[in-house]
Amino acid sequence: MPDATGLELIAQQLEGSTDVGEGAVLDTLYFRNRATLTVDPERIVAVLTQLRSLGYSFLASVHGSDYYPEQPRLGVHYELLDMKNIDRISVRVRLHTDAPELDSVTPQWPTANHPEREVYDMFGVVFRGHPDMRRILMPEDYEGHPQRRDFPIGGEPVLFTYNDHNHLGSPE
Amino acid sequence: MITSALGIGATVGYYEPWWIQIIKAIVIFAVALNLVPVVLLIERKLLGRFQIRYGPNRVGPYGALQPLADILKLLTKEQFRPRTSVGFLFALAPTISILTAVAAFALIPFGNVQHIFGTRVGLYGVDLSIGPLYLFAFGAIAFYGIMLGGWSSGSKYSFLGAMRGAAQLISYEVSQGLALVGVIFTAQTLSLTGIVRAQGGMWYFIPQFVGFMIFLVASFAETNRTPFDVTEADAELVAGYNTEYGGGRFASYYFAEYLNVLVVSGIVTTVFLGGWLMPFGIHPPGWVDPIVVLTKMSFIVFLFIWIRGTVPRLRYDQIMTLGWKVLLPLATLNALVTAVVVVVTH
Amino acid sequence: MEVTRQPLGPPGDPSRAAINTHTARQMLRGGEVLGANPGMHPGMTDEELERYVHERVLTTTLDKAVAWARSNSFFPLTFGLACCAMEFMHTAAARMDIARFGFEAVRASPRQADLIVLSGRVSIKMAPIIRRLYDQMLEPKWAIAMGACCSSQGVFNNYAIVPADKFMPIDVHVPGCPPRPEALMHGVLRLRDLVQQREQPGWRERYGAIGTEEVIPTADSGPSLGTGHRDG
Amino acid sequence: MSTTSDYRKGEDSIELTSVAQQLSEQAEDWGGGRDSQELLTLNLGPHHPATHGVLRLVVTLQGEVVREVKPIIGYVHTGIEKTAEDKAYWKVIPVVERMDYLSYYFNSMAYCGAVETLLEVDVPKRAQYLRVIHLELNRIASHLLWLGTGVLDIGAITPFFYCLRERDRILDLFEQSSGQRMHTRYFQVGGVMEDIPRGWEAKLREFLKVMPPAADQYGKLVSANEIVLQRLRNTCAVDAQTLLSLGVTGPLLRAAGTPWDLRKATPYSSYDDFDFKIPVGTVGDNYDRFAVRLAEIYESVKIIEQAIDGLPEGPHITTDRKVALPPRHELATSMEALIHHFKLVTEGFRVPPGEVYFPIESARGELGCFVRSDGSSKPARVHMRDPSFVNLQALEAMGEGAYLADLIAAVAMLDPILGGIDR
Amino acid sequence: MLRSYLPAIVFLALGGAVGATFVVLNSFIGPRQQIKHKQDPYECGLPSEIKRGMRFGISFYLIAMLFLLFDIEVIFLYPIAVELRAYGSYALAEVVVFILLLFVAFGYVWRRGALEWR
Repeated sequence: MPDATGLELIAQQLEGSTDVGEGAVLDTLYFRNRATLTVDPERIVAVLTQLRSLGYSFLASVHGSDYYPEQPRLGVHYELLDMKNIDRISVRVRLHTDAPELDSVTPQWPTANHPEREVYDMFGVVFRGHPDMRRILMPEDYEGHPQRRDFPIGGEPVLFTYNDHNHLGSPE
Repeated sequence: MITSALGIGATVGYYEPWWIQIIKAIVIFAVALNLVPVVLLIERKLLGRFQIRYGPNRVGPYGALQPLADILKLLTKEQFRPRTSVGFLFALAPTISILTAVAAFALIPFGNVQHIFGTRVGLYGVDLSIGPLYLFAFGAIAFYGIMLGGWSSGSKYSFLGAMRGAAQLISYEVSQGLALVGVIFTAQTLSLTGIVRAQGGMWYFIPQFVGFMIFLVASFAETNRTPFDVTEADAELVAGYNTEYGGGRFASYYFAEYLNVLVVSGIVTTVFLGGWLMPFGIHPPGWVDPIVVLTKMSFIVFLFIWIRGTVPRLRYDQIMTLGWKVLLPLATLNALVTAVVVVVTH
Repeated sequence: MEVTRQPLGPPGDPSRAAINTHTARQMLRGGEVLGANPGMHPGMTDEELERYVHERVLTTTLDKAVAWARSNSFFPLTFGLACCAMEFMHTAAARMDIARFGFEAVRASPRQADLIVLSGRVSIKMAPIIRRLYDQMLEPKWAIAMGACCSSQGVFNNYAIVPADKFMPIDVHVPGCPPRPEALMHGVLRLRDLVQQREQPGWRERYGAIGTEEVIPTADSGPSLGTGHRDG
Repeated sequence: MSTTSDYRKGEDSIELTSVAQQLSEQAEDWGGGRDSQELLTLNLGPHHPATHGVLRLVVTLQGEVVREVKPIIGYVHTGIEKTAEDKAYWKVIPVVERMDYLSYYFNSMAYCGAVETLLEVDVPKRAQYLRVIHLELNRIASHLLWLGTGVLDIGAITPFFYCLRERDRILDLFEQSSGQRMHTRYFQVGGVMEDIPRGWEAKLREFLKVMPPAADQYGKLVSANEIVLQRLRNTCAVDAQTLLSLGVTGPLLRAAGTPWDLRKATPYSSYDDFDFKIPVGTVGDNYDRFAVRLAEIYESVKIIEQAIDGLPEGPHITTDRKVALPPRHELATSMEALIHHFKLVTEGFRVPPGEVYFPIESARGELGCFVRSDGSSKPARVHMRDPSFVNLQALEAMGEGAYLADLIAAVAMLDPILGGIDR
Repeated sequence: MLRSYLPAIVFLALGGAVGATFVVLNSFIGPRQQIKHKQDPYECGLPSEIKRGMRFGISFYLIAMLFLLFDIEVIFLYPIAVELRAYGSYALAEVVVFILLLFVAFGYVWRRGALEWR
């Protein structure tokens, strides 16, 4: 893991590079040995590409999160891994729930294909430039994005309902 | 007994009175009908043993009624055909399968000609002067059972299974036929009883070992047994050509498969393992002959089950390559070498 | 203890079974019906006798044979959903060896299978597919809901999971998360008893809950075997 | 949705045609030319004997050759991550265990590790060793089932039963130590639920004696078989670079020659105390995948032997009473223990706010658990980066241009667990 | 002579009877149930878009042609095989020439890649 100082250095390096540009890194966070960069959603591809050139070439995971009372509500996390120096860094973007859109990193990292679809399915974040932006886990015609915190957990009362009208007192 | 009295070609034109022919046909057919459940049960028991478990042992004594329960259940299931099927062919195909298997069973000689009811009775369904050709003719028709069944089901898995089955069956039939040429060169007859008698000196599986192996391998392919069971490879094609078959029609495919195994074991016994002849020149009384034949057949059946419990299945292209690039040239060469040897030593 | 006698019901009454058997035997032998007391033992008319014999010979014997065959050779569908599928495999494996009872011929095609074991959780995406598979199985067919998830949703009572009872009839529920192989085996054997209509005093009788059984309507589905129907 | 007819409606709305149309349009592009055959779009799954659950593969076949394969998933989506948000931290453990239902110890390890990192709880050494023992037993159990079903998929029926024989022994060990065969809930935040019972160690040692010869037996049954070699060698090979870009980890990546293993790279739970090797393959074909996993069984046995030999004395769970339940006997004597117990059982412990991603090496690759806490006693987000989910994307690279039968073998050697994929 | 085929005919009749019984018996003693989706062809639990009738691939006809070629070889060899001893080296020479010719064709087919199964 980069330590707290290393994280700041990486942030400076990112800001300094021409591809990413000034103001891309919104926040750095070092918590429990985990380095997190919060970056501008518009420049996520540039940031990840830059980090890849710094050695963080393996995209381990892409997942979403809903920071419900806070704003912006939605977050997308990219877990990067440097297999040579055995180092991890986490990149996070925050998005508002009204029309959340983000550039897809699938063209650069083919591994992001399914995880991005999952984030879309569960949180409704649309990834621009994704080759196949469809629901992945829920049925195609499902409405809503279940992992958002304002989505009810659902569930049904437990019944053995096959012929409940016979003896459970329901109409018919 | 009579064996020595009759020359090799003497029985070819010989036939019994018509009523004996009908009676013996019915008797042999009844035997075949009863052997199938026995083989079914033996397979499940043996597979259980190979797989460190018991196999069926609760339905009836020692699980003996298990095949009966299976067949009765299948016959009392719902009649069904899918919407996309071709109804007539869908019903015809299993009938063809079972028909050809039964017809081929007629060829297996279970013993020498015996004196029963004061007349001479051959312990076989038919003894034809063109025995192997009859066998291959029905083998070729059996191909329709699989191909039509799979094609007329109107399901993709069935269709793929049918295509594989069709290609595989006709490919291996050639090798099967060529493997027998060597035997016929040596025996100089196409009558199966004649071939058995010609093995008085030595069973053909020693001089014709190559032919024996080719025939055995090709027979595995012809009966769609492991490792050649790509037509119903359940890992790929769900159930292959009989995916859409249920109930009695499925039972008839099932039945035909095991009957085919019996037929093939019978033919191998007859052609390569000396039929009803005992080794070391033992000449038992005539009524022992069928027992000898059945014992030898059970060895081959055991081999079938053993291999099913042991090896995985081949890939389609590997099967075709084996058939055309290995077995076919080998069988032809075997025939050629046998011909040369036969003529030179004559 | 005082013995009270009460008149028996008409000849159709199941409580008269022993009397009917005796009467019918006597009549078939051509003998006099013993003790033909109109109040106590109403005799049988010819039609009743005929029906009795018919039921005995055709319905009972044939049905019993068929039920025996069906219940002893379930071909389960190769079908695994989630965790329970592992225990389903263990049921077929060496230690439990469900093949002893003749249930080992696991068929991949629903046309050849008699029994679908819903081994695991059923998602809303999978439910229509399972229903279609169940529809595509040939009559008579049975279903076992294995595990908590597809019986009652278990711990996953949420937006994604439906209990199996909501979309298809289930014959036997096997509880557990996942159920042990023994439990599944017990479930299959209970299903066998159901098919053979071999009544066993279950918890319903013990707890006086008769009348809450699942009764599957047998409109035109042929012999109503394996429905678990009971006259009580 | 409550009645059958509603589900019926859902059934008719399944979009099959879109994929089929899409593929058939592409099919026309391939048309023409001497070798052109009719293309057949085939659904393997959701109900298919060889897809290890309810994976659906839309395969376009040209004769016997796979031209395109598209995995479609979600048929066993359980909403586990959503359910986890609804439960107290320590009640989440049994829920996440049911994700990848073959490697349940790994799931709970990843989750407990993440929560422990958030809480900054120290796990006692004995608990760490016990965890390692159970993790490696679970790895063996998982590989055994993979071996059995994988070989079943290429047509050998017998090894399946042999593998389950040994797997039953492992499940017996689990049952003895925790009371359940599967989903044992043995790992707790801060340690393990109970110390191992008396006699367990002897039973484990007996198993460790049995396992290597049994693995030899599988090796002989399978890899000494010419047909298996013909079926597996040089089929569906994918090189390491492609696999890395697809995010593939675990035995699949190691089979392609990259010795990446988190147990060595970032040791957790005292894995650095043990001496073991990472088996790697060379070309990354199906045979290498098979051989790597078989070799891992031996390595796991070695790790377990070292762990049981060096099992330190001490508590089996952290003594931090804010996190772990007090021992039973204290409840009768200590008021404080009673209060802790009451608080833990009713509300659970509170976790400082923050995010953490805790990766471990599961039987299939990197299993990462992302936990976000908002300071309450329920996690705000639990996400599992499941190796099967990511590895499945490599199937397209493996399957295209292969035979249908090889595709099935590739799925088997990929070893996807649908519970982990769909969660 | 033809009377020796009588048992074969009996066998065919019996086999046909058994086969027909198996095929039609379900209609009489099986239960009946008509569900819309039951009649669909099985497609792993999904609705199927199959139209009636599928065509065999072209490679299948190739196999059929090869089969004809070599099955004829078998048919020609059998009569010679029976009488090989009687005709001696003359028949042997014929057999050798015949098989060699076939091998030439076989080699040609192999070289042209007709035996590569895709």
